[in-house]
Amino acid sequence: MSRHDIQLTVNGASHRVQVESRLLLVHLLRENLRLTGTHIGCDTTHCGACTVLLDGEPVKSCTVLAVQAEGSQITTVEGLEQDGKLHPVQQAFWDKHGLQCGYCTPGMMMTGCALLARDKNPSEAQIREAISGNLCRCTGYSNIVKAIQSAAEQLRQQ
Amino acid sequence: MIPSAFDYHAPASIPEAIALLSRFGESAKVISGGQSLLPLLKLRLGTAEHLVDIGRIAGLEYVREEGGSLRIGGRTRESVLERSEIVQTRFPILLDTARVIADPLVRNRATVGGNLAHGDPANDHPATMLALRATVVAQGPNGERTIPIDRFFTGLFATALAADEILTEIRIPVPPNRSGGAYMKLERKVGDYATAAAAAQVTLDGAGNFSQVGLALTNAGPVPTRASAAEDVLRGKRADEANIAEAARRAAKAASPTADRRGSVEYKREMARVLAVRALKKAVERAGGR
Amino acid sequence: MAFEIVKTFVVRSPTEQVWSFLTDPEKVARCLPGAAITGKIDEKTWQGTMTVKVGPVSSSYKGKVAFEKLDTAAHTAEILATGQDVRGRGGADLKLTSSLATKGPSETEVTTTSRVNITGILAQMGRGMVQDVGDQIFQVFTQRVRAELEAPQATEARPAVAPAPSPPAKSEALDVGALGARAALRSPIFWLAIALIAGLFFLLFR
Amino acid sequence: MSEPRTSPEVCGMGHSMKRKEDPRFIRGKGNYVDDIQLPGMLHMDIVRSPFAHAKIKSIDASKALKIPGVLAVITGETLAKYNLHWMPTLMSDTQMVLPTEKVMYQAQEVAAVIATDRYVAADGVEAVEVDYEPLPVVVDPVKALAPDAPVLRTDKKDKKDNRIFHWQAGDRAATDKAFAESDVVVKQDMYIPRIHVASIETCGCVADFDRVSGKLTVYMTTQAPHAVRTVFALVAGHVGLSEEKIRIISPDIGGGFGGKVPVYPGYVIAVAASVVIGKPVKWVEDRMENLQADSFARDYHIHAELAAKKDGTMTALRIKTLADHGYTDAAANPSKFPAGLFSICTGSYALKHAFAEVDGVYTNKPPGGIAYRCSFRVTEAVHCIERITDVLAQELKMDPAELRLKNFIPPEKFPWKSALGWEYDSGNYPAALRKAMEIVGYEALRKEQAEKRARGELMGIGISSFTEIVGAGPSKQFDILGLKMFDSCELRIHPTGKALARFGTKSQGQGHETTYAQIIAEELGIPAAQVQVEEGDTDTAPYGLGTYASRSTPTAGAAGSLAARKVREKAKKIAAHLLECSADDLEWEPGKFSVKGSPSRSKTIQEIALAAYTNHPQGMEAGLEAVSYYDPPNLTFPFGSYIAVVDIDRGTGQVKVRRFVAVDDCGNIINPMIVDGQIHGGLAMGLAPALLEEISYDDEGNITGGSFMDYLLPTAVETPSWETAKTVTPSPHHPFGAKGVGESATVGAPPAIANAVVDALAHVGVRHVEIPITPEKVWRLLKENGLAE
Repeated sequence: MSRHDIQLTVNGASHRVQVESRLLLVHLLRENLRLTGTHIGCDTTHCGACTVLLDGEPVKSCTVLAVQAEGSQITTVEGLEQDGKLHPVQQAFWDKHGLQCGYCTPGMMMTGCALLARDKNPSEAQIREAISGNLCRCTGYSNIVKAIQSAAEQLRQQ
Repeated sequence: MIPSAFDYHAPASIPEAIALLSRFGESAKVISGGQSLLPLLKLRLGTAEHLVDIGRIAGLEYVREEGGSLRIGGRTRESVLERSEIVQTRFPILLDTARVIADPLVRNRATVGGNLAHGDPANDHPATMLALRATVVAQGPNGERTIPIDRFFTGLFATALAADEILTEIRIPVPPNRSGGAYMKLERKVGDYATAAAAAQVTLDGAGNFSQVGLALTNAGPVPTRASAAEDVLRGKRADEANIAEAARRAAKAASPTADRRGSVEYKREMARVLAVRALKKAVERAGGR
Repeated sequence: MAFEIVKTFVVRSPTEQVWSFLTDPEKVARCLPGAAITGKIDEKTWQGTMTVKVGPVSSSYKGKVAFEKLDTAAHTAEILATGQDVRGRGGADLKLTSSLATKGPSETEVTTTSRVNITGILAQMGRGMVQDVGDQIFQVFTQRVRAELEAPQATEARPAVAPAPSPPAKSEALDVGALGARAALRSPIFWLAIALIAGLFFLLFR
Repeated sequence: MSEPRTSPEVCGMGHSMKRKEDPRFIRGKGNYVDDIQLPGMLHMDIVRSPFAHAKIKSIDASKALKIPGVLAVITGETLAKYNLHWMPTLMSDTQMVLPTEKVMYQAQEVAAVIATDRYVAADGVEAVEVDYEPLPVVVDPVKALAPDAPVLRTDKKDKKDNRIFHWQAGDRAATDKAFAESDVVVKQDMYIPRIHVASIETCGCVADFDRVSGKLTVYMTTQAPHAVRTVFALVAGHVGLSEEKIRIISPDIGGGFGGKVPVYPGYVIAVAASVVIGKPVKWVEDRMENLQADSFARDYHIHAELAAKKDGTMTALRIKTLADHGYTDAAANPSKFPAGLFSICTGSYALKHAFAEVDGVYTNKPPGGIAYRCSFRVTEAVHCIERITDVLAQELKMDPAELRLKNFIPPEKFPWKSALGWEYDSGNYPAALRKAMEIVGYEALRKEQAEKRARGELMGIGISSFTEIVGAGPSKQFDILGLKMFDSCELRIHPTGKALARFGTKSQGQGHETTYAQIIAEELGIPAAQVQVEEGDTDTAPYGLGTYASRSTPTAGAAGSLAARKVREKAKKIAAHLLECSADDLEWEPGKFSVKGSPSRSKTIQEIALAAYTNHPQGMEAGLEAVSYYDPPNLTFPFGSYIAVVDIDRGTGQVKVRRFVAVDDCGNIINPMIVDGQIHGGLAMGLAPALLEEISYDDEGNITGGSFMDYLLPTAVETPSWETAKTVTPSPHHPFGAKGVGESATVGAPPAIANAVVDALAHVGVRHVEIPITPEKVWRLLKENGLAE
């Protein structure tokens, strides 16, 4: 079936790739571009382990076709750290023990980043609602919520 | 999970899209947000030789008031609807609905038009649009036509849209003063389809009676339908507990849910009643009634 | 998952005419899109395929129908049918009894009772709507049967809600001669049952 | 809690040290199995049965093989040539790798497609045509034992029924006598449903066989890499896979919870494929395969009876259980414990008499009987005793807290010999419960409940005072396939005083790289930051039985401290040599030896380490390292008291967990931050089966709940903000008094929630509700009792 030449910008770097129509964005990122920080956890758009920012909005990259991302800006977990400085959300997940096995963590952090980009002072309820499309099996969510609250505080001070 | 192979087309305009749909006929499928379609293809429950992506067509995402109605572009994402100021301030029922569709990440892709055009009785917008008496605008080879929401859903996963038509807009009449609406959904957890849900949109007259009523249920049968019997009970009557209770009873009686892991038929029908009461009460409250 | 479906519909047409219609596989095939009989295994067993396509969802079944009882005088029949999804995703079996009753000189009541067992992904993801799907497909079927029997010239008319037919694969290979009256009655019922099952494919999720 | 003995720089036990593994995870630089890409790597995908029980009449791969990129289709017949189509289970039963005659459960592996890429492999799976002849399905374990039930294991020549085992513990006669003499007897049936760990990372592997060297390297999602290596050597020895040529690497694991203990057919097929084809083969299951075919947990049908005196003194416990194991007994239990440690069911109470029996049964379901973040059937036991205790309280019209306090094993009675034969090491149960009651404000809540009831609102308060049994285990009782359940540490101190510590366990998120380093830091005074911890590579790590059943700290953690103490002994001799004094004149404080009476004369561990390589005493071997294989003298018995507060929606039956207070006692704590994290996660995995999760089957053996659409993992919205606290009762026999904590909360939480829901409805006579407590179950109770809105 048809193949497409697409251009997209991932973590600031422009890529031209030829893809099969059916190639999923998550596989383009993981296999073609070797950005393996974006994980796959459910295949049915439930778990959010594959969450990336597509033009700034968090989406489940297992339910987006690579060709649909033509011309778009994508940010993955590998793109959060800037000039050797951790993003406040990364730092907060570390400080507050917001991760255990680390598998849902990249998706969870991407969702957290998008939330804080929109609202630097979310309530606990708003945080819980915002991450309700990301499943975590290890942490019971409490420390993830604390981490996002702590990152929000950091961002407010900046 | 990997979909079977297909061809992908990204038309830049509606006419181009319609031309593709006409050309491929049944072997083509419109993809909007893809949040229902892609999982289907990945599970290989569904197949499509051609996907026609309307995501590249400019000007299909908007929420604005025009000519006495709220106009929602067919490709408007749920997250955009959720954040629209008009919706937040004047269409609480739409806000209620958008907030309980799937999860926040899915809502960044899923579209209002897709939610309707999929024809899934478990989707949340059909009931809301029925309660709001919306009109669906479709474009096809013969130009544009409008379809009243009551004639839009023709069967289980079937709508009045022809294979070569695209849902381009949803029009909702702007409610008069002393109007209010609400959507109440019971779900097992975030992201689930409704065990039962009720959408209510009401307008009260000076005497505190119902002058207009819209009531519809989600996942209460094979086709999204309005609870006409319940509406009839309320129209012109006092907005009080007794009338609301009676209307909810009629709505539940008319429902024909099916049993699944969400619950038995008995439970779902009863939940339809409970949620109809709650949605109506909330709608009345928002309309400024007691 | 197992379930029973009892269906009754009335055709404004004499019983013998309905009987002979329902025992004419070619006409019956017209009433269920995508249906085809592909061969005869023995005197009482036939093979067939069925493709149902609705919206983005499509499924193909290969099936087998074994005739158990047929009482031409009483217009009653009992048959066993099994179908397996060609992509190995599941299967189904059906025990079906059916009967015709004369309601008037030109009115016949068709009653069918199906006990269906479903296995595989359909049963897993049924979302409980099998009854709804059954009703819809049954509607299409009865509409078409009526269209054929009550207004012969309307034969080619297709109801609006009809699942779009995929080309009736191999229907030219339908061996009418080899089928004969006995095979015939169970054909519509068999296809109906398989269509019910295939219809379950509607039951999608995000 | 006692203050840390070491400085924040050293960061020994008691410090909330930030995790050493996190820098890679927060950067997306973790290395999970699916991240591994080897040159020439092929992809495997599996054809699975849609039928729960069916004869395989034919498998036609011709269409699949015509697809460009599909290289091979492996069937049971292929494997039979190498006698690899069956493999042993951990319980010494047998399990199909790929079937040659019939399938025994829905989603069972039928064939495997090997292709150049995962998309092509998926196309290949769809193109393989299998002809099945369905057979009668046995789903209900009760019916499975009926005389007329079809015998499922037709592969076992002499098998005449579907019973796997009968196990019992305790004195039946004495227990029956105690029941006869009691004032009150309560009885309750309860079902602990089949559930799935559903770690967010599914299972998978990359098998890489090098034809030249004959070496097999398998990167796989396993919690027990060493045991797996031995199993592979035993299973495939006859085809030339010799243990020294097998290397199992367990990279970063995206959650285990017990689901990554078994050896699944997929792993074995991938290995076989790589050996036959001579190229690396990757297999990663998708979520539906994971939920539908991997080992389940629980599935216990329990009948419990509890006897007591009028005053509430419990006198005897009697339990009969039917255990549904699926088509083969692939439970991950110690060999001598077919029902795991279910005999902990006497719980926290001073019961003099008890008798428990379990019958294991075959059905047409996936095999398993693994833990779901719990130590071998402890959750089932705890739910049973904590639920029936509340039933008794209701019968006696006693407050459930009062009843528990009355029957707790008194703190001074430890070590306590339980009626079913365990020796509880230590405990202070009243302290934990009183602390929980104080934090939650028990009296005030009871008052609020009374007021709300008067207003027609429903709230409930539920208590669970659990005792766990973890840290398997003493070699005299505990082995898996004969391998004794010790665990190990190999510790090296480098010349510059830094350390490398390797362990036989494997972290799946528990934070071993941090906590083990803190243990070494505590013992030697070497900063935890300078202790490199390694696990999971069988070519480098010492042999161990792996991480599950909360055994890492009790076993490998102990080995770590003992290895460090061996190092310290040698260091003492070197210090004496450096300080020119007798070793007996030296005293140790964290980080250095000094001469008694003249503290200025001292040598730090770093100075000693350097000397060990540059200036060691004549006659002494150079270097500074030690190995310890720790065989625990007993298990450890963590405990705690949990209190859940729930509100019930009278219209919908929805249960909202308003508050959840967890007071845990896991003995001495290595890292308080990590312990809290473990408890938070455990609580969420306790709430899940209590309210949401269940895998069930219809009469035809179709799985329901086989995807995340119907297998309901709680999100942050369904999960409350956890309130945690501790009491500390050290284990007397563990080197540093720790007990293990990873699973306490999963074990303790479900009965607290179930008890809270029943408590909310107790005033109308409701005595029990089965988990998962769905809105409809609650609504039916509301309706039956005239409480529905």
